[in-house]
Amino acid sequence: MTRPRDHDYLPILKRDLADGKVSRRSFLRTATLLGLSAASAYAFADKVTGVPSEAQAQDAKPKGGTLRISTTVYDVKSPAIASTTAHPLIYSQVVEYLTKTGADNVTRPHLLKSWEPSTDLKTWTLHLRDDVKWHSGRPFVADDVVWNLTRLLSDEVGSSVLGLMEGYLLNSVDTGKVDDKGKKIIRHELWDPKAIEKVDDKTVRLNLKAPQLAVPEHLFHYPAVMLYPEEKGVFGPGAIGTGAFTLKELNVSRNAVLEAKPGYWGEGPYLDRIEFIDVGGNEQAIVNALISGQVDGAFQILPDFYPLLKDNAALQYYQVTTADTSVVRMNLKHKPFDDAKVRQAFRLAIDPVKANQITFGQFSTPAEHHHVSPIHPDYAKLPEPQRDVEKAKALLAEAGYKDGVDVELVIQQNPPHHLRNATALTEMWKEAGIRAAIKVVPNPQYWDVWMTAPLGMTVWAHRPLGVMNLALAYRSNAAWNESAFANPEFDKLLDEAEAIPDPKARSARMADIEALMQREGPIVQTYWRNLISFYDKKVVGFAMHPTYMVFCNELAIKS
Amino acid sequence: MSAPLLVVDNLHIAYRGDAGDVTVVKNFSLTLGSSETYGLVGESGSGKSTAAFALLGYLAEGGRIVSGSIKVNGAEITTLDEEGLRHLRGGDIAMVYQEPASALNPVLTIGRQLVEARLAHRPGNKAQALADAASMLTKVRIGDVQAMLRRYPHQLSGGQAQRVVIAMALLAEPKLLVLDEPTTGLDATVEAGVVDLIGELAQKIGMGLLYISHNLALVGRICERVGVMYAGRVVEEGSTRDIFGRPRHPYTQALIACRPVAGEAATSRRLTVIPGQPPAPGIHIEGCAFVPRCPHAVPGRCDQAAAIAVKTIAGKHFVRCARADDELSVVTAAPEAETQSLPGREVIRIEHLSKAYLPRNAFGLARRVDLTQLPKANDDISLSVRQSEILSVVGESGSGKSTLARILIGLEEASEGRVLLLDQDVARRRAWRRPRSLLRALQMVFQNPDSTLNPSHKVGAIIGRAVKRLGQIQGRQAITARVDELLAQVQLPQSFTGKYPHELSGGQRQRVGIARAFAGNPDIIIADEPVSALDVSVQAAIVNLLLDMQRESGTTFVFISHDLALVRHISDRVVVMFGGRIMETGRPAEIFAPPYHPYTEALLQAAREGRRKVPAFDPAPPPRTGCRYAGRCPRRIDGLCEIKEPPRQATQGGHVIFCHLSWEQFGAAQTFSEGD
Amino acid sequence: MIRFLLRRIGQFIITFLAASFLLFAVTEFSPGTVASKILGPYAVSSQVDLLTEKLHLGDPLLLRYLRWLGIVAGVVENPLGDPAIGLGLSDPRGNRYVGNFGYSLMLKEPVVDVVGERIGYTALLTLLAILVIIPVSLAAGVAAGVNPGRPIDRVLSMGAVILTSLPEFVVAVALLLVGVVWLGLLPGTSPMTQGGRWPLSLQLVLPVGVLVIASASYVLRIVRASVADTMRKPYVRTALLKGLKRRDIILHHVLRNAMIPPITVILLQINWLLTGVVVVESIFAYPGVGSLLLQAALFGDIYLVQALTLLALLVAVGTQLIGDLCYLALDPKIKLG
Amino acid sequence: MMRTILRRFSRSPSALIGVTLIVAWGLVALLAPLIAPYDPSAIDFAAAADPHPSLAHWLGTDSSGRDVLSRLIWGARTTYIVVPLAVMSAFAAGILLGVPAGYFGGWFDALVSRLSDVILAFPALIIYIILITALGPSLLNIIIAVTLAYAPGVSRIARGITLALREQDYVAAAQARGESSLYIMFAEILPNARGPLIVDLCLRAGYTVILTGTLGFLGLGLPPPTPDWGGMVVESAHLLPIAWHMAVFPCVAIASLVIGCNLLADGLRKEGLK
Repeated sequence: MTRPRDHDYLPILKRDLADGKVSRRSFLRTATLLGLSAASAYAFADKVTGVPSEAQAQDAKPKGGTLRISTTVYDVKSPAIASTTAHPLIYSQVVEYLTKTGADNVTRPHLLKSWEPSTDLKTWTLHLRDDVKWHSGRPFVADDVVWNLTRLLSDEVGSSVLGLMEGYLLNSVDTGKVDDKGKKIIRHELWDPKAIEKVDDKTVRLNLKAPQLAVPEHLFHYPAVMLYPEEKGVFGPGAIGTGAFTLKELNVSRNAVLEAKPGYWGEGPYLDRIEFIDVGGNEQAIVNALISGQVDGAFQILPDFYPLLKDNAALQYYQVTTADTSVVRMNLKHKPFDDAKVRQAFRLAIDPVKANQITFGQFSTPAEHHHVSPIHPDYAKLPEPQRDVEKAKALLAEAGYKDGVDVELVIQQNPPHHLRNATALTEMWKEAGIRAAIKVVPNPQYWDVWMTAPLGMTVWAHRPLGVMNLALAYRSNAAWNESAFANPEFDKLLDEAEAIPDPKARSARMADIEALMQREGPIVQTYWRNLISFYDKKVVGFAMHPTYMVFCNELAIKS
Repeated sequence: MSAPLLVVDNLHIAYRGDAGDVTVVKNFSLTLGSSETYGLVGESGSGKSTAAFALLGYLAEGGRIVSGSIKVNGAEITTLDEEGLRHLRGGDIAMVYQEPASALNPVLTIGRQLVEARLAHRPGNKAQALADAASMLTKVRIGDVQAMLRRYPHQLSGGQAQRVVIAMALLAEPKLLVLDEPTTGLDATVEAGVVDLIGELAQKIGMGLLYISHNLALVGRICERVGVMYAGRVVEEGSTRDIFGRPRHPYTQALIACRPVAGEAATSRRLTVIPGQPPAPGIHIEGCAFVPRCPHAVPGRCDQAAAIAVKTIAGKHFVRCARADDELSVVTAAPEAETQSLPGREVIRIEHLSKAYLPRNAFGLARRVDLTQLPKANDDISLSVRQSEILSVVGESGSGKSTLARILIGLEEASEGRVLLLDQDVARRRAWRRPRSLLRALQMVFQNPDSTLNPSHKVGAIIGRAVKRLGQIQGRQAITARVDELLAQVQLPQSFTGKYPHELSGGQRQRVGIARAFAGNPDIIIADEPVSALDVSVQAAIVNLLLDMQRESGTTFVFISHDLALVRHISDRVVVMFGGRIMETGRPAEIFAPPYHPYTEALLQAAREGRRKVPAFDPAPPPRTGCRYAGRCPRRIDGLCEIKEPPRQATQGGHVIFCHLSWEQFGAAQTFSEGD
Repeated sequence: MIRFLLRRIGQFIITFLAASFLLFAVTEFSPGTVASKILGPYAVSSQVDLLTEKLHLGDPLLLRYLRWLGIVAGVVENPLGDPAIGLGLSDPRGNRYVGNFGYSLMLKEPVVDVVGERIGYTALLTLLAILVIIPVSLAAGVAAGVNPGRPIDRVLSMGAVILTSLPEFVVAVALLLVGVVWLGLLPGTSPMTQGGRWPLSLQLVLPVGVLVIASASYVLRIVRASVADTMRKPYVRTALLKGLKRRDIILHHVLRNAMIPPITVILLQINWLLTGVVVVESIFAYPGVGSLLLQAALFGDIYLVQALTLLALLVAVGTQLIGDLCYLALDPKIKLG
Repeated sequence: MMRTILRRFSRSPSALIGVTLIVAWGLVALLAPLIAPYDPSAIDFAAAADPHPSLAHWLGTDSSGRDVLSRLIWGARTTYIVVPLAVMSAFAAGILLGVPAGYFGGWFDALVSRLSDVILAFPALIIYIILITALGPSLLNIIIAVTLAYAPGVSRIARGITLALREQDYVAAAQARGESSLYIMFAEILPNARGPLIVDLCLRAGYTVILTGTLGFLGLGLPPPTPDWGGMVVESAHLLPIAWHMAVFPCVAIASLVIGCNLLADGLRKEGLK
């Protein structure tokens, strides 16, 4: 077996880092994306920049103990159709991903030893680790990967991975049948029978229909865990995985108990036992549970409660800056949002700094209406958007809405800051003649209308790259394009950006995209939130992860 | 005579009211020997019940004894503590209540309640107490004693319940028995039994008896001494003979005179009237409270405080009247020129009318059942009424007399038979399906003054609506004029149009009800017990009013009543009903003298003074076959009466009796077989 | 007496069936199809269409109701559990059994299991609440009712009016503020898990407390009114004038009669408790069926909502039946009439 | 007339307190535009950093920087729109069903009674949860839900009273005049049923205030930014330990109005007994 070849761009990247043309963080991100192992990337970066990596500093962690974490305990029978970031909290301790994006927003190989993209980013070769074994004792092999990926992409399973990878791995086929409502029934199939190709027992090759930069990130999408094929996709207590723990007990909405599995291939586990406790959907209840010591830590804490917990001597505060946000998206299929002037007026009427202040205050940063975050490596800094009520009014008048517009903003009941954001926006809109009524719906009901409502506030989870969100949400006809935004120029720019591995070069292209979004885009976006949580001070090894992941094998409890 | 059992001295009792205290009992004094029977008579609101309850140290919420003393066996009870009162109550003084059914605890067996009374005051165990209870039940003439002990109050008839309450009172062997209107609400024949029982027990047991009633005649039957109360004061007291024979207070005199006497034939249909009505509690009248209604009142004398000083007439005959020495006598009604009502054309004709209430299923739909299997409220009634006639229908509760009225007026539908009203069959046409002309032709005066007028409407609106609907008068002014005219006719001032019913007295309400009934100049008026719920002193005026209006307008009257004396007094013709059937019809002279139906005979016996004892009985539901009265009839022919329908026997004059006895046997039997 | 009971039971069955149809109609008219609920927010429409077709969700309402009844009664197979549907839902009892309410769309488990796991907790909560409410409110209600107008009556009555006026969530927030935030004596949540710092008994204090405060005061008022009313009854006067001791009068004559009207109210209170349970369980994260119902309704978990509502109906109808039995025991008019 | 009403109230202190509370809040609702210091939905961005009560904001600001006092005042207006509408509609429905059911009896009564049984078998909150989650929270839907949940109870009361009143002689008198059933039910019977119905109305109005609060607490309240007491508690209940003023004042407002309703009902009932 030949040693994986470095990506063509890597040497250039290394030079840019040495020259200070890219930041240390950008370097780590892109280098790992291009197949350099995280250890090597960190080592190189440390050598060049002289800053020691925190990943290297590892105290000896104590062993033993039970960790109790408050979270919603969902049914995780079928990780493939997991629909929230709380689902993997339980199963990802047992079954694992091929890759892993750390709390530092850097993606590293996990069950993979390394990956290797082609220069055109259309062929990705995945090298599996040699030392990974299933709990049954059988080695982890390429067939397992092929089975899992193929399954995740089938219509019958209904995984959201399908939506993510559809663009570069699948074709849509019209079955010719229609359903009761006369709608065509569309099925999906791999665009090429060899799209997911087993090279040998430890190597899998993905042959893409279109170039894709974020394949490793996609492999860390939360449903994309590697299940034990013999169990036919069903997960549950006693299920076989490759992880550091096994699931002992699962009581949906109550609790889940996991126990350490000795002989884990990676770090840890230090803990004997983890218990995930569901104290119900009430945020206050979670805080109460923390205060009263019923749990050692929480999936997350609403920033509203920060003042209540910050002075608690027993608790340690954790936070992470993320690209987690919610956007007010306008659906272009509905008047008045078919007119770009109206959309721009909706943005111009808003002062993102003020909206951000009401929404989260210190726990977020103002956003700039283009869904690319400063923490994204491909972010390009544009002038901060300024509020201009007069111009907004003028634009509305130009678009034929001299007397303003009446709209209904649909928002989810939870989290509560959605309502605050919406309140701040509607108040500011009011001055520009935009009369928005807020309609709060129970969260599940929002998902009935999220693709169709004229004006809605949709939460978008953190994704490591700026292009990822843009591709998912705003590319013409993308599966999750909730705004029906279809702009050839945008698509073209995005295609170009996605083919540029160089963050510098890409951010130049991103600047064009961001400007386009600010001018014609379908969203009003005013904040990026930080995720915060509190853990008991006895818990060591924890870091707040931008997608709420907790790597329990790295955690330990001090006595 | 030994030391008196009870001495009440100058008792004043007041209640807390909205505008300060209201004194409801004033200057009440009473001395009662240990086996004396004393009757306290008065109308509602006269304070008689309050005084009686005070003897047991019991006052309703808000009441208090202002001054005076009550001594039982020489011991003052107004200052007793709770434990002392407990011994007094039931032990020394026991009480029998009005409405016996509600005086018994609905969830406890009779036995339990009796045992409890017995054990509260006399030592002994449960078994002994139960035995005592059983023997006491026997004494009050309860038939199956053991079964009775296990029963609950709702399984008892009114007469049974009252006898149980009496038994309960006697179980503790009290020295004084207080009876508060014990027979009010009971049927005449039942009432007679209970009254006789009380009189008999009082004699046998030898205890003191205080009998409270609004019925002077009834009290006179039992008691040695009588006190008459008016507006909180005893206005006259004396032996029964003195009170009835030589009443000295104008109120007592009027009270006696205003009641028609059953045994008397009417010289005039009009009754002697006490004008006005008793003062409402809390209204202060200086001097004699009867002055506003008294024909003999002398201003400047009777309305002075001194007017109510007690005067001794003779011996134990006292009176509170300023003119007690003036030998006043009652002012009787001037006899009217008797206009003999000529039998006019037939206005109502009832043929084989039956009414049964169909049972309903869970969906509210009438179940199809065989009519003959159902108990009937009216059963094969045939009757005719002529123009300008006063026809009275008498009977006890359950006799079907009210159902008959309701069918006539169109509140109910008949199940079978025909009802011809001015030649139109209305048997199955309720009022809303009748033409306006028929509605106008027949109207009704109702029994209960509390419910006859809609409390939410003003008097003017109530009469006005009737005028508009029935009088065929349109236009506000015309209606107002007619309303005023009607008010004048019922002798009410015009100012009453703006009053609500609750501002009116019972008699005034009945007057408004009468005005309403006459609004459309009806041809026929049905009056369902129009005075039975009124105070005695007010009844006569209403009856007179009705009679006057009838005479003036020539209206036909159907008069429903249980009051035999009244019926005899005013009727042209009488129908006696029992168990949904007609027992007897005829002119008053025919009905109230032999030969009569055994049931009519029993009714008359019950009402007659100095009559033979009536055995107490438990009225059973009438049988479905044969004579409805067979179950209670002392002259029943076994094997015949309860099986075969009684034949119709009639004289040429129209006197009809339905009975298996022969015409010669009616009224012949002068003695009842003393069977239980 | 047996006829009375049989008739009532018959009425209850009819009521229950009618209510179940009403429930089915309302829940099945909810926006959002079952298929999209099952597949979650990110499913693409082709996946939703496929499932809608497989589950025959386009059939007329009545047909679907009858099929649903059949499934619940164990006569018809539940198609959700069919492996051919490919939802990965399975039930160890099979697809046809009595009481088959299908699967919780939210929890992806058989409804029977979900409910079965939680029902005990709610039963415990309500039972404890009732065990406190009934003696407390009876004692206080009688104490106030036999002393009408006295200070004890005024204080209790006024207090009861104020407490009944407070919504459960206000009471809960107040108790939380005092018990948890200020005093730190009690746990803020009651997940009923063992092994933490708080024993189960302490976890129950606040939920039970809120229910008791919200409900006991109402029962107290009803009992007080009934007792005061009974005290004015002629037969109580009879007992008093018989010379019975006050204690005996209250125990033997007042109480039994005074209890007859409040029975309905006390039993209806169980219905109210179910209402309070939803709020209380949600606030205290108590693992009962009340919070589950709210979550299920918000999620649009049709099958779970149906099962839980039917359960509530069963409790409501059942308590009515208990009420009838109480009437039978207390009121001889019904027993004998 | 007015004087007798006043005298009656003066006799019952609890009714007097109740009326005072209800009228006081009613005045607040009526005069909201005049007495509220701020627009209830205006955001004070400066105050958002420190929401606690201050000279500018006597009762502080809420989590979105809006003046609590102003929202409380305008919230009274919301309450005085929602609650009377909902309760009136429930009473209209209940009376329109209950009075004829009691008056006519028969199949109509059976139908109404059985239907009432069916609806009353559902715990009230469950009706609201199911309906509101199905229909979505709005003024109309809250009214629909309250009507559906309360109408059976009202109809039972109306039916019971009618059943008793239809035996009254004045009803018989009206029937004997050939009055239409409609006239008898609504001119003769209904006015006399008003006492118990008004007492019940007060009680139910109180419950409806509680209910709208509870619905809001469960996230099923009126759509924002409507100033609504229940909603104010919901939006800030979780901040109680940090910023108590946001939730406590609306809680007090809800409680005082409900207490007012209950006291008035109590007083009226006692007066009715006399």
